[in-house]
Amino acid sequence: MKIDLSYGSGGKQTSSLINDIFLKHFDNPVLNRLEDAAVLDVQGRIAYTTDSFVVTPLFFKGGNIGKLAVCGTVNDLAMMGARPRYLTAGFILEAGADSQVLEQIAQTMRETADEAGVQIVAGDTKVVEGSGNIYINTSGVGEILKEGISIANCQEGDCILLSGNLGEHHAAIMSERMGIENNIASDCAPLFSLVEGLLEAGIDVHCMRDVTRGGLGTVLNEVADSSACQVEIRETSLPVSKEIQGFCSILGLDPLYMANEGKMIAVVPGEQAEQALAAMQRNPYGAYAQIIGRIEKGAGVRMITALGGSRAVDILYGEGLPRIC
Amino acid sequence: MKIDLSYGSGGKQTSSLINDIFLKHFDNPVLNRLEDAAVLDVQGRIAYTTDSFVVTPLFFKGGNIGKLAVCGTVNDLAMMGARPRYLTAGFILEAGADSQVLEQIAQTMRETADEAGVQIVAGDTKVVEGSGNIYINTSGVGEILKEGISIANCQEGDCILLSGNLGEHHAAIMSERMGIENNIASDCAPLFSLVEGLLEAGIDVHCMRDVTRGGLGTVLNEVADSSACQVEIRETSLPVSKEIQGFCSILGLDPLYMANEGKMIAVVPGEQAEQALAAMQRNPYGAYAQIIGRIEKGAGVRMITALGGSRAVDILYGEGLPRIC
Amino acid sequence: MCVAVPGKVIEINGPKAKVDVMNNTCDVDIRLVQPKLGDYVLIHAGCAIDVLSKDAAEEILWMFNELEEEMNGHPGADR
Amino acid sequence: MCVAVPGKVIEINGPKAKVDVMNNTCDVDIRLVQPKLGDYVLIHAGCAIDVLSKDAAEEILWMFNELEEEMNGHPGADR
Amino acid sequence: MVTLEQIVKELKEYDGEEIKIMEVCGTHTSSIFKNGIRSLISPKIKLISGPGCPVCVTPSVYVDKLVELSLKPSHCVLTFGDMMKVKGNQGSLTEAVAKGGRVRVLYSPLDSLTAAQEDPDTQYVFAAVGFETTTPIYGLLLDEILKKNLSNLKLLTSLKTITPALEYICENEKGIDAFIAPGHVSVIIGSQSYEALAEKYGKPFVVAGFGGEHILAAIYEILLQLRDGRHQVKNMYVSAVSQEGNPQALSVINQYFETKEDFWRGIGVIPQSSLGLKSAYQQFDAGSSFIEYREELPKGCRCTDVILGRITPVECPLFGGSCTPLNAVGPCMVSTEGVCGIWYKNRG
Amino acid sequence: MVTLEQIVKELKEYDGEEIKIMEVCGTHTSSIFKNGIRSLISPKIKLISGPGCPVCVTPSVYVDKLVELSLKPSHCVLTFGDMMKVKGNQGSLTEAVAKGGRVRVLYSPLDSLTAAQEDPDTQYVFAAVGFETTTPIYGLLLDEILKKNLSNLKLLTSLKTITPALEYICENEKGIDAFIAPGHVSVIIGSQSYEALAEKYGKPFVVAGFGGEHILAAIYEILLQLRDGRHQVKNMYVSAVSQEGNPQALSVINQYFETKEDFWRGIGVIPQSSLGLKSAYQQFDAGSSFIEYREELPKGCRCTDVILGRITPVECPLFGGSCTPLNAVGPCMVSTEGVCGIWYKNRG
Ligand code: SF4
Ligand code: SF4
Ligand SMILES: [Mg+2]
Ligand SMILES: [Mg+2]
Ligand SMILES: [Mg+2]
Ligand SMILES: [Mg+2]
Ligand SMILES: [Mg+2]
Ligand SMILES: [Mg+2]
Ligand SMILES: [Mg+2]
Ligand SMILES: [Mg+2]
Ligand SMILES: [Mg+2]
Ligand SMILES: [Mg+2]
Repeated sequence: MKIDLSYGSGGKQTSSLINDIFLKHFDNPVLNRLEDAAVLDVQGRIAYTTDSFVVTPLFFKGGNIGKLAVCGTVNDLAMMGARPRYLTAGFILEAGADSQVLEQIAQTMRETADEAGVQIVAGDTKVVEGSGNIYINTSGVGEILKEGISIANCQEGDCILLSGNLGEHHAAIMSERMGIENNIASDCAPLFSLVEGLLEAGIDVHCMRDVTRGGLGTVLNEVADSSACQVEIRETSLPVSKEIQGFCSILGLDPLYMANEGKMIAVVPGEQAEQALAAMQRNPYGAYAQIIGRIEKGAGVRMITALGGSRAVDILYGEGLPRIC
Repeated sequence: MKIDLSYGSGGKQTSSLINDIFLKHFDNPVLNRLEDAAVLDVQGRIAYTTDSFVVTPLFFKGGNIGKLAVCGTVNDLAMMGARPRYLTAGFILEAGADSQVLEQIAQTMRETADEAGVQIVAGDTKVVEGSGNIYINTSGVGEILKEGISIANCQEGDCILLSGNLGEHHAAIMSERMGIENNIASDCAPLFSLVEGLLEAGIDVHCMRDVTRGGLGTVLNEVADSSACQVEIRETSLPVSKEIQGFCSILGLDPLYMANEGKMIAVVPGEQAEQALAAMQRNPYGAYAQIIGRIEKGAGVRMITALGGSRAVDILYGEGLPRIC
Repeated sequence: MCVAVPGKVIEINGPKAKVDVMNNTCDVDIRLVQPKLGDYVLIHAGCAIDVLSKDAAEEILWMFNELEEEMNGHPGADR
Repeated sequence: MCVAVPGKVIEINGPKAKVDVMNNTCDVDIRLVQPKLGDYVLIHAGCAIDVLSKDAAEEILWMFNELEEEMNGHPGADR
Repeated sequence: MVTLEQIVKELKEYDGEEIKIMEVCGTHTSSIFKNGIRSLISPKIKLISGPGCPVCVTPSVYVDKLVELSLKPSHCVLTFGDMMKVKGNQGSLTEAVAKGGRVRVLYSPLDSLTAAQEDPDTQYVFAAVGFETTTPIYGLLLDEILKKNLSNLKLLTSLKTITPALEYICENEKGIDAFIAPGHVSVIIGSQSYEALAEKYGKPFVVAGFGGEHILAAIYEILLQLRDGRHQVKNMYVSAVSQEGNPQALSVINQYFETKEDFWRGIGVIPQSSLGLKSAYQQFDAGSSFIEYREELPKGCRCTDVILGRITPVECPLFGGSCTPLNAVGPCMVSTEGVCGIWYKNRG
Repeated sequence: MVTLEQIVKELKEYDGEEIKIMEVCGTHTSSIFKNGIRSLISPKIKLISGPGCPVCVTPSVYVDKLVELSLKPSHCVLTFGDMMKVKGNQGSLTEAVAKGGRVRVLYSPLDSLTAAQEDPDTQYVFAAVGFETTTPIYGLLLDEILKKNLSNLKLLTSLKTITPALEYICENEKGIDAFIAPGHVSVIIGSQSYEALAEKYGKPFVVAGFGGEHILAAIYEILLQLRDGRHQVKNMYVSAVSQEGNPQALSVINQYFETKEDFWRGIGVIPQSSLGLKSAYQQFDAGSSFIEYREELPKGCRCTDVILGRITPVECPLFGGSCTPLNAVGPCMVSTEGVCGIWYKNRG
């Protein structure tokens, strides 16, 4: 069934959508009450964040927009050293969106939420004019396990770990759009277990960040700016699969600026780097983790190239589109 | 300046948008850190909710989408007996949205947040294809002041209070769209002070709900369903201004099903009804409050008409559009 | 069958008039009627379709009077 | 000036071929070249513009050999 | 002078023979519902609803044509809000928008002039439905289209006239004792339009306004006429309705339109019951005369019986089960004024 | 056999006269940057970037025409991704989309066939930019348009040829000692295309591949030629480039296109430097020949000097101040391959 504007009116159709799709799949005692707000218990200080998800196509190898919407927000919570607990989900549906597609997305959200250990406790649905797109906003609340983790907290001598291969989400999406066949699946995944592994291994994590829009190049520049340091990385340490390399060479893309949805960097004291690496690699989501560089005095991001040269790494300008030149 | 797709890439343009508009206006120490998530203190149990806002036109008499986005969410928190504390804001911008318009909206959000006593502590911006629309999702966290307030908690003999005149938001929006001139302004307002007034007056509030999309008719049906009771209201007690009556008669609309953005119902023990009414009427947002009906045994919503007849009040079907017949 | 509402003519501009409906002003086409300033017209879909000859209260009084007559066996002339 | 990438022809269907670039398969127009199955072609904007005669490693070896010759004062024939 | 209280008391206590009164106009149906009139009168006075909701009697193939036009490249359908939800065989206009169709809701047909002038690359089609109240406005619109020489604005007409429908009902449905005649249609056509029917079929026709008092007064008037064995046309909406109607409006109708037979959803063909553009103005018609109407009620739907007053909606086996406003089977369940829809919302 | 280490060592330690080498091709410029080549060689070897970024040399009025077409009702512009950001006088295509323009990014010109066949009501225009590498592909596209008899797919051409531009530089800029000739253009036109230039102007032309090793080897080759006083065409991209080029591709070009003078953004008119559709195929042209080119660099922008290798971007007073990739003043700051853009990203 195609969802039309009447489903956003707040009346009978809206509540049928809520019952038949969202309550059916998200199903938990807090949400089921359908109060104006969820009433919840939390322990200690909280982490709180939001993201909206607007990916096209809605389904891709390795996931769909619903999986992204859950992972994106629980990952932002995890990066602050928090255990994700509760999510809200706001759906903006363009008229023409398919209710079966929406139901599949909701089902995936539930599965991903279960894996990530969170409950979807409040939601909202609006219908707007348009051509059938589905947009999802999630917000999340988590309980802080370790205080002081911050993008501004990186120190000279720290090592930078990257949890795995670059570019998979972006490449999976672009493959669908451009009709290139491969086995590249989005890396989309909830990363709290990686964080928990680092904390349980006793690592004094200084900073974590998931490597999403803008790619590694952009995130490292944020680190350099916020912590007033220079980030130095080695091209030869950057994990990129052959398949992604091939994909990038076809479309003229650079893995440094491609979006990931299940990758993070962790900045840890130099002396704990190997131990942190081992902790990451024990987790399936960190199997290809690498130590990719260090924090130095200075500013900006520099890369030691495979040929031994040195160059600046800037942030992303504009979009990552296929190029002829 | 028109915002184009490159502003959603996560790179340089995205961060210029964040700096020049959102950080400038929302400006607070938590948000300014630009971490993956805000880290916050909260006391006791929390209320947690979300809503998305998609109104057209973006600006209307009495407010704009930004004011709505703050009020809508703080009101949902207040309805659970919570003091609103923190908000997140997720912006989905269609390419073509104007950056000055966005800045005005952000400024209004800040002013409204200040009035409502909340901070905007996390945000997100995406740009999608389209025709310049702006959509905003907010989520909110508040601290519960009174436990047990619930849509399922209404009891026989309770009285239903409505905080003021019906239909103003819907009429303000439709006036813009249909080119009808009047002085009707949206009632959009943060309602926590009304709630605080009731609680401070010692009212044992059983249920509160803001009367938004779907209108009073829909909300009262939700009360009847959730609390397994009959709601009986009197047509003559319903506060509707002359101007709204005129407006509705032109377009064939019914104030019972029109959206409000600064109105709430409170269901209170019958013996406290007058005291609750006085508390509401002391607040400027409750000046026209009325006791509109009672909770009875039974099911559904019934209205005693001005002529003394009786009829069912159903929920809204479809949208409130101008009719010829 | 056809939603229509009375409003007071507050301005006339050729084939158009501004009409007030309880403080709502609409632009109304008056080519089907000849209202004067201050007249009440019946508006349907943006168009005045009639100039009203009585107000609502008067009409109800008149109605009840008629019914009184008929009740007493004096049906009026209107048929 | 013109992004191009080598790929191996794994299927030929008239004017089109399926070409593998490190496990990425694209449909490529081959009307400008005559590749055989297994050939490596150079792909630019969805089109094969050349059949490659050497692989990258071979080419680098050849290059360094040429330079060795020239360094020693024996420039090759190519001009 | 009688008082409202007296009238209500008499209507409530009525215990004579069962009386069936048909209100023809959907706005009357709606007012009866909103004022809770049925709860104020004796169960022996049955109020039944006639075919006076233009949306309910609009054939589904007409909706299909609108849907088709909305989906055509560079086309845009303009309509009143209540047409948005009416189901055709390919869904409603609301659903067409979800499929990419272009549809805009306007308050007045005259607003379409601005739309057409602002975007000359789009072919606009106004969904011209309605009774005699609305038809003269389409005439005024045509005046302007001609004056401004616009070629990108046309009408798809499904315009009904009420007296042929009343005649059809009087001829075919013998159980109806009296009619509440429509209020605003009568402003245009005049109360004299019902004289012949009242005479021929011997039934009271009371023209009424739309307040709760007006409706109670009209019912009471009918009671008095029936008591006295009268069958008069009685105009009780004297503020607006005259005997002869609005002559200017009638002449605008006559200038552009001519009567033809028409298909009423749920009823079938009624001779002379419709107004179509005269052949001189065919260039402004978006294909109305090419629509092939056919009997089309969904299986099990008893809208015909409902519209003709033979049964009340609750007697339809589908009512409230497979047929609800959210998932309407028949046209009477769709509109705000559709009889089944109004009864559904007033159930419980 | 020399090793990479030896080459790097010699290039780093070079301390002879200052040498200026122009790499013509933007993909070379980009590879030099990505591999950090400048950090690996002596500061006495200056690498300067020529006019080989098709996006940088595309005149702003051409972009204006694309923007105009994208905003026309029922029109859609198809383009490679890198054209999206190039600023015209009315903004870029990305900005046109924000104003309601229809633009789609494709990987291959041949993908436009599917688009045009699926939506015959839309007039598609492919933004046909590029050098000789890309031009034959437009020829293949025209083959298909003719075969499928499509009338809703046209080209707006701004197709450059490289040798006239090289000739222009050799004639006007005396300070350049040698050229790294483009790799993929040479696949089509063959290494022999540079013979006449090498001979006439007495400069080495080295055709190179795109790996870091290829570029280092090409620089080293140039050093050796200059040491020996030679000025040869040396093909070091032998896996792909032959002396005569791709004859099939050249014949496709000749079938549909003919040379004409052209305007290069930042340079001006260069005779015989462009390929336009032959008059027999004008029906497939979306108006390329009606674009009125004119000198158009923004005030203060020194792109001409940058493209012709007279200055490096940092010598432009606007560089990094009012001119950054986020707010490009001149065309060289726009593209991923634009010289100023590449230098900006490698600043710091
Ligand atoms: S209830 Fe539904 S099916 Fe039955 S008559 Fe009414 S509209 Fe038709
Ligand atoms: S820095 Fe900007 S203004 Fe200066 S030459 Fe380069 S593009 Fe032109
Ligand atoms: Mg609410
Ligand atoms: Mg976030
Ligand atoms: Mg995020
Ligand atoms: Mg909501
Ligand atoms: Mg993040
Ligand atoms: Mg909410
Ligand atoms: Mg809400
Ligand atoms: Mg974000
Ligand atoms: Mg009159
Ligand atoms: Mg070759």
